[in-house]
Amino acid sequence: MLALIIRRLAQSVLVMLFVALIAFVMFRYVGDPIASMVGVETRIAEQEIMRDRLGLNDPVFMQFLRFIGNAVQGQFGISYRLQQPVSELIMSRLPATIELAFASATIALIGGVALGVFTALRQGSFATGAIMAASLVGVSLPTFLIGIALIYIFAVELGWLPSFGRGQVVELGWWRTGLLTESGLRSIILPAITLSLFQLTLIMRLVRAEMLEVMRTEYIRFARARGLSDKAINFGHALRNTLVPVITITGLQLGSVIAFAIVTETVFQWPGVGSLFITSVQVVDVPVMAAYLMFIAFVFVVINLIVDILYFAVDPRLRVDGGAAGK
Amino acid sequence: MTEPLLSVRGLTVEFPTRRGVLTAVNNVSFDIMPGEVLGVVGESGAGKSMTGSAIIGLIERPGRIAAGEIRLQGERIDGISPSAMRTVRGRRIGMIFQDPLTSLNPLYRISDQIVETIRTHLPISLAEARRRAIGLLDDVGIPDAERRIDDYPHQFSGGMRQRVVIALALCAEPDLVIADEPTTALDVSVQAQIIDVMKRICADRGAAIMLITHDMGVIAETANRVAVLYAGRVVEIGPVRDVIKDARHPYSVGLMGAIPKLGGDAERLTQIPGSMPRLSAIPQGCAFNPRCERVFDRCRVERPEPIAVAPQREVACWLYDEPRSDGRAHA
Amino acid sequence: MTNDPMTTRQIEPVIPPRPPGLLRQALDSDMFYSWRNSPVTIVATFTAAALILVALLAPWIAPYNPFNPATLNLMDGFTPPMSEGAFSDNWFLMGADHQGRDVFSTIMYGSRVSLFVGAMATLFAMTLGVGLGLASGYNGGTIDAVIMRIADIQLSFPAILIALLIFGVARGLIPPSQQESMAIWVLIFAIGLSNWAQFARTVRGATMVERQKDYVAAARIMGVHPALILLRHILPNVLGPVLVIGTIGLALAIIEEATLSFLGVGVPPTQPSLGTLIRIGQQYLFSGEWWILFFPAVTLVLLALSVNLLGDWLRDALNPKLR
Amino acid sequence: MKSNLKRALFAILASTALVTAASAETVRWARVSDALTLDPHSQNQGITHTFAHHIYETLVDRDIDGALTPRLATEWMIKEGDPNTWVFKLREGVTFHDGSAFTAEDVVFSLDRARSEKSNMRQLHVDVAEVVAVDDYTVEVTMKGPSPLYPNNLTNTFIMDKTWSETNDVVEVQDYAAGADNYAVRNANGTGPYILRSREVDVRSELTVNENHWAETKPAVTEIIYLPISDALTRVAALLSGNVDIVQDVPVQDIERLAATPGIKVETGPENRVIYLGYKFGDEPLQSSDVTDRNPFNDPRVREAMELAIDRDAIKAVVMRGQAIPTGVATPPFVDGWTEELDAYPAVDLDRARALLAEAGFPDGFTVTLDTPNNRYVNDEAISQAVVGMLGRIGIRVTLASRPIAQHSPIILNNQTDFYLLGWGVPTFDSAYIFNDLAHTKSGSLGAYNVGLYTNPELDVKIQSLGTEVDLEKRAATIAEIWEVVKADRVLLPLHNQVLAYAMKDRITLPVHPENQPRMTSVTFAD
Repeated sequence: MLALIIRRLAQSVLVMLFVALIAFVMFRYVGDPIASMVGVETRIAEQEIMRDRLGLNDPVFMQFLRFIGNAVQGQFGISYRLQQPVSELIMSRLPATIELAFASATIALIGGVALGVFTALRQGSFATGAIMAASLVGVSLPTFLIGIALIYIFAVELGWLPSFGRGQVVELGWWRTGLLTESGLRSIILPAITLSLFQLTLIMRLVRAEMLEVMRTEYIRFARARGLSDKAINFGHALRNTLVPVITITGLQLGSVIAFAIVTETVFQWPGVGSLFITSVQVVDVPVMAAYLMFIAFVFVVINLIVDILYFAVDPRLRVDGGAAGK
Repeated sequence: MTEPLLSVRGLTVEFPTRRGVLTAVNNVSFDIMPGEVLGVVGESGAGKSMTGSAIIGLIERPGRIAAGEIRLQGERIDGISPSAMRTVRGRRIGMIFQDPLTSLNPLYRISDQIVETIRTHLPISLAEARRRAIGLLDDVGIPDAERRIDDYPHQFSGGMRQRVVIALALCAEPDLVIADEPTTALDVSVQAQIIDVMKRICADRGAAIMLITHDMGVIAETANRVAVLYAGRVVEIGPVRDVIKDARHPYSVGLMGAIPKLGGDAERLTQIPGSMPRLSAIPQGCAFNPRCERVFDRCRVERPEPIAVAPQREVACWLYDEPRSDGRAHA
Repeated sequence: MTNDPMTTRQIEPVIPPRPPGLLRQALDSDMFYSWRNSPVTIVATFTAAALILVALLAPWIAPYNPFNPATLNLMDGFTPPMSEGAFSDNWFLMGADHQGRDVFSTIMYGSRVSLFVGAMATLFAMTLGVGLGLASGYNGGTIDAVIMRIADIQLSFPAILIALLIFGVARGLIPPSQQESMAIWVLIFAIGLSNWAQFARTVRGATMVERQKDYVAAARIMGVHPALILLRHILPNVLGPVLVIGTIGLALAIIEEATLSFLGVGVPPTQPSLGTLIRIGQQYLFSGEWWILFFPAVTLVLLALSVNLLGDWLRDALNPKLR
Repeated sequence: MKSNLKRALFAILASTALVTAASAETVRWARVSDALTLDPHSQNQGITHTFAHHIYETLVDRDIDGALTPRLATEWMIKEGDPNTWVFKLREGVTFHDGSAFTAEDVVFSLDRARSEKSNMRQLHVDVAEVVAVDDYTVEVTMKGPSPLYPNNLTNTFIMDKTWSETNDVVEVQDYAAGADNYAVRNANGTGPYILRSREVDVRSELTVNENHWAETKPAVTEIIYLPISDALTRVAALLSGNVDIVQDVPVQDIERLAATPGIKVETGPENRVIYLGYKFGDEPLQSSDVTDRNPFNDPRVREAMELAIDRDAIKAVVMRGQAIPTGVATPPFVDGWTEELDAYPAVDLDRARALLAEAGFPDGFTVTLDTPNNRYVNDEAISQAVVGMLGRIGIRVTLASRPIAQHSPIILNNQTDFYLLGWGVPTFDSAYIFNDLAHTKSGSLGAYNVGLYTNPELDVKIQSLGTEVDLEKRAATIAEIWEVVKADRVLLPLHNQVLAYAMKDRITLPVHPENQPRMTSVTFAD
């Protein structure tokens, strides 16, 4: 297990280096950093001095090393637009995105597993057909349309829920949470649902497929042949085995949820890193873009690692012989 | 004469497909006496496994029992409610599947799986169930059962796993065990052991066995009676010794010829030319007629029904149809 | 696999297959059967076909050319559906938008752009993915490791993010005067590049399986060029899954394009895609001109849904086990 | 930690209180974007200034009609005997939010800071030679030459506390290149009517009323919650669903719906801003055109044809839903020098336009790209789209390049466009401001927004004379002359003056500010 984790860590470092390279190339070559920093009136000679000061005249490799060195320390420079350290900006926006991501991941997971199990068990029923059809509609609906529709119905026409933002937030140390106030909780409902729908559909279809697969296995037949109750078979044996692959995908989905939040955050004016990113793309605020890229890569690497460890916890086959018994 | 433990009459299992209805099991009848071992033999697709599944009520959709009845100790168990069926499965009929590698849930400890099954059927405490489970594992020949009971399936070898499967099938003390190719997936070296274990442990508990296999050798050594299935029909049924010695149905004859004899030369095994027809293309008349060496006109037109040829022996073949007044078999 | 002693010698099947015509064969196939038996799929097929046809033929069948200034009258702006423009004799089935363009016609042209971008991007992703997948699966070793690692990274980033990044980078690299004419190609490149990994993975897996087979080994020993082996023997075997991924990928690409256009980084508003039309239309959601948003949105969802349904059906039909 | 929990609990209580009975003095104010920075000299941008006006104050202010009014300066005059020097008398008894007193030192410091190298306000103070404190409450600004209108340039130049700036090391405007974080970007210490309580960039800023403010009448609004909401739909939805009280940037198409909604009203009024099209002058061929041997825009007949093709009234009626004031001159009526004659524009005449194009040698028209912002002015992209259609009718085939203002700006500033849409506000309410930036040959700090690189040396001389002309009558005559040339030459192709709309809850009244810099101090409540 330790060996595997070490191998995984090494892979993660490689991934991060690769992403860092992309981020660096973007940072260095998309537009002239100097031009983005100074007004049109800065004289050429002065620009050259700044170039030197920023190390832009050093060999590219040196610059890359420095970029990585800074990135490791969480330094991505100063946002061109907001004139603040990028790392601070991202940290201040992070809680909003993480809370949104977790809320929608929870909805997606609970709803997805429940509907997936239901449709797998009630094969061929009308309800299953309806849910499956609805799920395809869900996949075919762009997130922004769902968001607009929800705002229009629940905020404007019915006036039940807030249409934007996070409501009242409470500071717990550096973490600003919206989950402790009524307005905060009300505010998260619509964006969380919007963000979760796609993942919910995905998880549901995955759970259903896996569950049907598992239900066809010999050990489920054998369990039936032993007269175990439907409950024990469906929710014990079958579901547990279904969840092994589901955990992997869902874990990885959590990462996508954070990145997918870009669109939802834009529609709902949710003050997270996603909306920070989209604004930055629009104004080509490269330091923020680069940092966001690194951040997302980091999130994925961490989630991957956690998923691997979780896999160990759930699947005993992996624990002893390191996966040799796997398919 | 004692009442049969299991009585199957006219069992027919159908699969509707877009090219018409396929009949996987066609008008099959047989009995199993308490404590008896009935071998069911035939090629893949002959309907043996399907018969076993039908008895325990586990035919996968869209398949269904189209006709016939199944009685266990005189009471019908086909078409009863799912909850009633659950009290039959495991408790009164145990089942052993072919592949021990896939029969056990990989995520559950052996102890969990056995204890869960015991406690589903018998009102005993957890500790008692566990004790029973350890005893059972001991019985089926798992060394150091007390320690190994908490292992996961993947920690056992194939042979050991099949022992666990046998223990699982028998843990609620059923009267009948349906063993569907219990040794096919195993190493040749352990096949005999497993059959021995199964036979012994059933005998100890007085349980009857329905042993489904394509291996006539296993039947010869294990079963009291044998039913030969071909294309979903019973072509011959009778005591093992008699059938081996004196097979009547041309198919059985070929089949018996395929049993390797001590000192015999494998290459000189009798072979039946051709292969069993697909279910979608069963010929008219006797299903075996295209391959039969002794085929005659009637075989191509009319379907033979089982004909009693000796005490306890029936054969579905026109060769044994004593000429009747109208010269036609019952429809 | 069980090894029945009785089946070691094979003879010809009892009933010889009749030699049917090609159409007959197609109509008789399992695919067609499963298609005919799924009313939803039939409806989806016709919807998709109709939308695609309309998009292809837009310049000839659209009632108006919404991009021809000569026929355009700004004063017709916001004409409601099924009525005549205020300053012209033009009749608008689905109303007119804020520029006096016929919404029905802009949707036709918009679907054209959306489908073009979606199809080209998917084709690009498919070519790239299949190529890399074949290379990866056939060669193995370092090439395989590198390609698959990149695919892993790629897969862990949502397509929309990658597309945004590529778009952002392109914006920085292309001079302003070229940006608009390049926009659609940048979009295709961005969406395509964010979707190749699924193709690569699937093809790689299938290639590795095929590579082990005897006939491939034989061909290799005989010195057949690898490219020819890949093309002749391996490619046909991976076409099924590629087709499935491609179909679902097309739906994804169409939605992705719409999302990017909605976020304002898509095609220019004078050559609008469905996504651009929706972005424009949503500005009029509160003011009561619902048709400017509604019809393009419905068209987009219908298009994506029907293609998705087809993809779903295709997957089931090609791999019945997954039902 | 414990105190955090307590705070959390308190916040819960507070929020429920807010939900049940919104306090009468709090105003939730939504706008398209946030102030870019709190550093008052680092960005010369309207939204940033609007926000800063609540925290910081300027020497002079402008009332809603455009007249200069005292603020931190009580009076100002040209120094007797020295036409180059302005004297400002300062208000006494004013304190900064941190309690320190406001004196002439602070003014000297702030004006010097505002005209320093890194300041974005520099252009407004290029003529200043020296700023000196005569005594605690008198400041003299010596100009490089006579500058009769200099006080007009001071309405967005904010006064900072010298001591505070020194303590916090923000004497210099932020230097990006140094990578240093500047305290003033996120902290403020002004003399203004509101004190910054909390700020989350791009999300939410909270201001509370300054109890120690010098003004006699206290503002009705005691608490401001400023909420940037970039998406128009979401912004309007926020008002419709009651989540905000005032929405400043209301899309024209939503005015009707909002006005018809019970409990919501809309205030509209003209903005001191003209929307216009500009094109490249000079002989060099255009980058984006199929005419590769010359520049069609350089032909006055082409420019005239374009003006004749563009239907300003249709743009007003459909694109702007009536919320625009079409104009034939590139200046809003607020500005000195505007006249009704200048404002007149020709009727659409497509035949004449086509004839002119043919005469100029473009019978089949030509292609060109129009660069337009899509998030800066009211319906900017839709206006440009309409222009594309209208020019198409005379054969000028236009490709539209639509970008957010942040990407549009560099293209404009670097003269990388052939044809563009832009808006121009006139904070000084004086024509010279327009001429300096839009009509003067691009050189040095002049002609910064002369994107088309129009050049007319004769005109340049006249424009330059405006800066030092003390005889106001003569100056007015020169302005009129310049406008004649600018209009005749079609240096710019003006479309309309923008109309602003603020939507708010019924009981609130916030008048439209001509520079779109509304003050919450001017809010009144109906009850």
